[in-house]
Amino acid sequence: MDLDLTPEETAFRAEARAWLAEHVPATPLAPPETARGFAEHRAWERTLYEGRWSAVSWPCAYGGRGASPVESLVFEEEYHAAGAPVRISQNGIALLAPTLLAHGTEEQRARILPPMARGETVWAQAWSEPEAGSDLAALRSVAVRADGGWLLSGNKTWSSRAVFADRAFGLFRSHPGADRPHRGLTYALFPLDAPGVTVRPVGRLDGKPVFAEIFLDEVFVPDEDVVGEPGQGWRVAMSTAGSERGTALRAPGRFTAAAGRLVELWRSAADPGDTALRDRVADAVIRARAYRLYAYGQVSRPGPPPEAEASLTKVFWSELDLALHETALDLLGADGELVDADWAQGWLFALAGPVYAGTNEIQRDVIAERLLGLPKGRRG
Amino acid sequence: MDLDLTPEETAFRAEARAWLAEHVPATPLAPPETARGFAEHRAWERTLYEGRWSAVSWPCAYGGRGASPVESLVFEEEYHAAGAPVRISQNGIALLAPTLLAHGTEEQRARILPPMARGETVWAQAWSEPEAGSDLAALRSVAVRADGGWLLSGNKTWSSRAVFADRAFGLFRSHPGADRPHRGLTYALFPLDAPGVTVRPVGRLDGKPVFAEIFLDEVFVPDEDVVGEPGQGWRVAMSTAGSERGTALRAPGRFTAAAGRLVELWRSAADPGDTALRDRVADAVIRARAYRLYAYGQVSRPGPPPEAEASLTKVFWSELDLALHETALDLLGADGELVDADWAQGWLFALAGPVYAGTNEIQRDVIAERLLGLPKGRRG
Amino acid sequence: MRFALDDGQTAFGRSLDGMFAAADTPSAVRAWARGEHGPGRALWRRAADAGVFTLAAPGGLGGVGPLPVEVGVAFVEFGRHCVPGPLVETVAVMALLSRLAEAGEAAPAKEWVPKVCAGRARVTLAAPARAEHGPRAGRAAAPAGGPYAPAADAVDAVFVATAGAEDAEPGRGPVLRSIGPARPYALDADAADAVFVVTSSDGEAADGDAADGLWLAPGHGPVLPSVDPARRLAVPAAGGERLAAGPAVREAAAHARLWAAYATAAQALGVGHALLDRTVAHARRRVQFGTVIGSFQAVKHRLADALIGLEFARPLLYGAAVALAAGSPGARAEVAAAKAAACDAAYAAARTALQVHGAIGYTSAYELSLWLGKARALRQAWGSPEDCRRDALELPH
Amino acid sequence: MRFALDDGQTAFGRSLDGMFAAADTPSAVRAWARGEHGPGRALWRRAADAGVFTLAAPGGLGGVGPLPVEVGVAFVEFGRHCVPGPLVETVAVMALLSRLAEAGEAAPAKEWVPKVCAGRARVTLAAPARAEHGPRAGRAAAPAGGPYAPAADAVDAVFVATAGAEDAEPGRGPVLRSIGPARPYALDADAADAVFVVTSSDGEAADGDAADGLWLAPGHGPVLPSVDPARRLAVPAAGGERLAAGPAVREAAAHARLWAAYATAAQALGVGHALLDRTVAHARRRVQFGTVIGSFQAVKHRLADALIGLEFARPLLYGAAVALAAGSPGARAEVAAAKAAACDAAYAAARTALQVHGAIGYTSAYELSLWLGKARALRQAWGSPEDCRRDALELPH
Repeated sequence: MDLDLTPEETAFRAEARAWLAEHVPATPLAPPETARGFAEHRAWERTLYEGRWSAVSWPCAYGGRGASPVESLVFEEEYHAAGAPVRISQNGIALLAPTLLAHGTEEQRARILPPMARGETVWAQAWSEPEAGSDLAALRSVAVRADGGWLLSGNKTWSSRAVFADRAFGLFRSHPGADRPHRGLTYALFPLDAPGVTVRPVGRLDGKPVFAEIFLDEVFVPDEDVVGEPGQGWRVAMSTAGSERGTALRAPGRFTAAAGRLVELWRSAADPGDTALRDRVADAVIRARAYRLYAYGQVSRPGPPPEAEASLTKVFWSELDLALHETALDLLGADGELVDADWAQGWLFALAGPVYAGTNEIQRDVIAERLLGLPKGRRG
Repeated sequence: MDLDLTPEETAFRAEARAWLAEHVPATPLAPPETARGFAEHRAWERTLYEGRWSAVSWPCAYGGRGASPVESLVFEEEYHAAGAPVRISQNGIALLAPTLLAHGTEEQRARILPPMARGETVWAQAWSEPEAGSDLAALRSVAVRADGGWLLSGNKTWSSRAVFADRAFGLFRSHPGADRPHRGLTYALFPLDAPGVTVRPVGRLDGKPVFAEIFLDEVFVPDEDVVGEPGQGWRVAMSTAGSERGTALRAPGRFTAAAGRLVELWRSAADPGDTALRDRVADAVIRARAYRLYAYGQVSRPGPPPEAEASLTKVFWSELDLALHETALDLLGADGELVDADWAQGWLFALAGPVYAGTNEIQRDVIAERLLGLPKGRRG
Repeated sequence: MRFALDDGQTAFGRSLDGMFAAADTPSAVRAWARGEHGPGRALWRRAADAGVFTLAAPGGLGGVGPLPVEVGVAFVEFGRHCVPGPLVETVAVMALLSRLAEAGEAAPAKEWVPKVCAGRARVTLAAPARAEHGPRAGRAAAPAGGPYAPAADAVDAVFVATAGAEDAEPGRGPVLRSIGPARPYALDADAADAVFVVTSSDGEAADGDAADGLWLAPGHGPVLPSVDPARRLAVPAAGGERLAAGPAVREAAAHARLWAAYATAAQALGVGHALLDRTVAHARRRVQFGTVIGSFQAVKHRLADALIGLEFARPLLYGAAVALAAGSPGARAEVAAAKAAACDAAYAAARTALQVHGAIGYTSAYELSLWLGKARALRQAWGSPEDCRRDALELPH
Repeated sequence: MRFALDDGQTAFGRSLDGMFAAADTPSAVRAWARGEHGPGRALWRRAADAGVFTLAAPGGLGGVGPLPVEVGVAFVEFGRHCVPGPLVETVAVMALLSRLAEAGEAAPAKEWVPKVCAGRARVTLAAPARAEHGPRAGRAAAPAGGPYAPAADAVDAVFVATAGAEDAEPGRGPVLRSIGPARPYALDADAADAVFVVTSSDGEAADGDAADGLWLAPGHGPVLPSVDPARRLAVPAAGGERLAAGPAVREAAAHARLWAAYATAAQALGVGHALLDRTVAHARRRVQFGTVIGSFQAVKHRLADALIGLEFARPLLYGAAVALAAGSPGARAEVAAAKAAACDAAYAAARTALQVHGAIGYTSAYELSLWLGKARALRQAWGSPEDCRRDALELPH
């Protein structure tokens, strides 16, 4: 039992830290919810790529550096500690790429991954629909067989970053006669500027167009842009869902860095004679540390972690994220309500955590049933 | 909108306070879970009766003083503020007596209430059974028709104070063919020393015989000791269940007094330079005050409060009681684990709050369904 | 004892409820958030016509109050219908000016209170946190260097009030990343006819009386958006006309703060109920996994907890009203308890509302958003949760 | 990096698990609670035979350690099987004596450590809270008036160790209603062959070095029952043989406290898992309202939360082990984080266990009770939740 990095890993950390120190923009980029800000973030993705830091865990052939799981965690620690910009390529890199690596063809990987790594193609997810939020099996958008491909129609929503992104990946009902509702779905990739696609921005609580609604009207997708077998999209997507809930999307480094900033805020803003908020600050620090060590434990075991473990992780990080930011707002006092300030923006982001990627209610059902062996009840 | 007492109520408070100041034993009585302590507490009930304080809300004819609801709350405030002994007659006075006043015959009231007020007859409840805890409709104990009465058989459990009490009240299945499981029950009174009754003490977590199990083997109960109509026991009992969850059993005065002691403890025990526990102390104070004012609001309205309101109340006081005592134990540090100390004894008592009188899970279901109008789901 | 609303009070609440329900307050909020104050001013006028502001003002100054219960009833409805504007601050200004008048400084009250009662003037107020609230508050309220110094940054140290959005000085706003201590923003200064500002000597300066002043601010810094779209914050410009000075200002400011906290608690309670009602309605309608989500036990229990929080905050609110009406020395603790409980209950209701609604609740276009941010903002307005808890320790047992 | 137990460590845990599962520890606890130490001593002997104590002792003194990971593995099993006795205190004494030996005071270690390793001596330890933990702790650890004063009341101010239940002095116990500050009880002094006591100068006295002492207590006060039936507390008698004195004692005591907190965290984690496992089994079996209660969503979610708490406490525990093994200066913060998280998780599991079991869980005859009280008692043992959180603020980010 140890937490020692190998000489290679130590060198990797030093290299990442030095590169970030040199390249992270000194002044914050414009917010990625504006055209200008998105362009600045896209340029940052290109900068990352040029340093070969945009997708460290990928094979070198696709633009990665074949980093080990430990190195990937180390990179995220350094990235967040450096206060580097938000990753607009995250949905592609953390959700689509693992799916392609597991279920895609070599042709797809070679064609799709390198431009993703370079920030040339930014991907959005297109899972949810108005009547299918937590309940993905209720999807209604369809893929109808056409010559050499499929015609996608329907209405997707809560598509993060889709306002400025280039392409999207999602599930479509291709075999309506399938015996169970989550069978007969197809995992398809489509351009957001294709004929038949309409993207309508959806404002977050603060009005920023963080999401979009996507309307599809007979959008043609060639067979080469279907991932996995047609009709098997649910199984293909589930491998992505694990990534979405697990440490890949919400790396521990994100929370340890935020907890560090919270301690700084507490030391500078709090009344030293009034430690009423101290336990909450300490809880954030403790939980961030726990998440980090938990992830180190996961990567110390051979093979990927069991699927249901992602449910434990997801509940934990989403509640940590929210508690951490709520504590910061309470510390800020009257300044806490200024919506454009960093902590309030972080709080808005964190508020969605218990809802997306499967509500925490569903995750707790999964934990109870799959990890504790309690009888299956009604899902909620 | 006011909180003013009438001159009569003010005089009532002064009289209660003066009497308690004179009569409350200077040294604590022995614990009521011992034969000696039970006898001392019974003598205290007699002393209360002699001052006409043992059942203030009852009509004078039965030994009460016809106190108004406001006066009853005032008495409880004074009683708990004076640090007066635990009431071993509480189950009789708060649970059985309201039932008799609502559903009993005049003969029953005249025969049963005065000795209860004098502490001569101490009553225990006999609701639960090993397979029917929260789910009272699953009761299996039976009442079989006999000449001039009923023969009770079965097994009751979690009967508080039954080890030393004189009589008990409970529900028995008298009409096994009834169409629904909570129909066909009869509300019967029986002596705990009758032939066929075996009382087996059950130790609480600290081993004190706070409960008993009661085994009944053809115990004869004459018709005059059935409350309400035979077979209607569920309806009769439900009027008691409201009392058990509402303010009658857990008077606000109990919590305001405890919150006051908690503040004293905090001021004397806590590190003034470390206010980490202060918010929890303040929360106890705030919630005790809220409960008190809520009760004043209830008695300001004509008629009894709606049945489902008792569910709100029960969840609130049971969680307040536990949080208050947990805070005290945390303040006490290493002394907090000494089980015979007052705060630890209070904590043990409070631990049961979220479970008895209908688990808080059931109460929340009731709140959601009856007060918020959400659809009925499975009970839990 | 009659610890319940009487028929007149209940009817007053119902009539406000009906009036605002018919008035499309959400559209007014959206306009207000864009700096278009017309629809919000129309609501303001209707509230004035309904007599809301006269309830906070004493008889001698054109009011019929102060009547804290009725003010509470009105603010619950303001919260329920997310009525925009510096309503809390208006009540606080009335409390401040009438208390000053009682202390012999009657001129400002005579000028402003009748206009406010009649809906002819909209006012707001900036004030520092209470000095006794430890170094954190003390740091914010550090003496501004003798008589009120004319630098926007120094407004930290005072209560302030200024006039008209037109006077905004864009360069003088606070730094967004500035740290914690209650920099006294004025709410909706751009919509107010007068921005009152109180400066405080922080109880330290020997010659500090001069620093306790009430001012009419000559303008304000840039408007800063809040998590609540209906709240628009700005730091008042320093200087302006000094309306009063000395210990009477300090005492009146404390009184104003008490009323502000009380009105905020009432508003939060209304916000919480609006969130709960909308969420219950959604839970009865929305189907997932083939079932109405309101039949899931996890959903039911969260909603039940939200109701419990609100139902037990309500008596604390009216307990505070009774203490305010009596001028009881315990009023500060009672108001603090009410504010802590109501704001906690409202924020818990907001979190539950978001969780039960799922993603739709997270969007600005959906009406729920108008209450969500307000529940967060009111937590810190006029007394943080921690400050309230400290004061509540003095509650009678 | 390999942040996981290796095969040997896993097998060691399994073997202890199997050994205690077969040993009817609940009966031993019930006997222990009555002051009948025979079955508990038999368990103790088996733990010693399995090598548990040698893991905490350095090689030069007959041990094979200190090996914090293995000690943690063992204490998780002690907690899971509610093994009675001053196990944590034994590890702390080993840490104390071996650190003293490193500082040149080797005699006590040479006398006691081999005996403890071999299971031939049972020891316990009384120690005051850390002096830097503010006035509350400071009050408890006030100087006893120069060199250790021979009054039982003064034991407040020291770490202590005494011998044999036979020497109990019934009149000298603490007052049950005494207030808060960590009066340093010795756990299971009546079952120990030696009760070590450390006295502290509280870092204040100029001539205070003499007050930093390690003593072998000559007896102890009456045994006080704990909420955990397996824990028997007594205040050691003052005086006795002084084994060591001076700053080395202070430094060694701090080291001992660290190990005690670490072992307590491990024990709490095991307690939490035992509570969860039993509760899950109950929820799968118990029928109410015609349904297995484990299918109710409210029950499932509470159990899921209990699991989350325990699963994320575990890595903190082993993170602390790694820091202890490295002698890292951050070990104090890591141990504090582990203790806070493990004790919170265990207590939350206890509350859930009670709620899911209902009344049966509330009875002393039911085995669950043996773990419930322990979860409560361990929260405060060797570092309160608040003290741990204060220390945890120093964690690396």
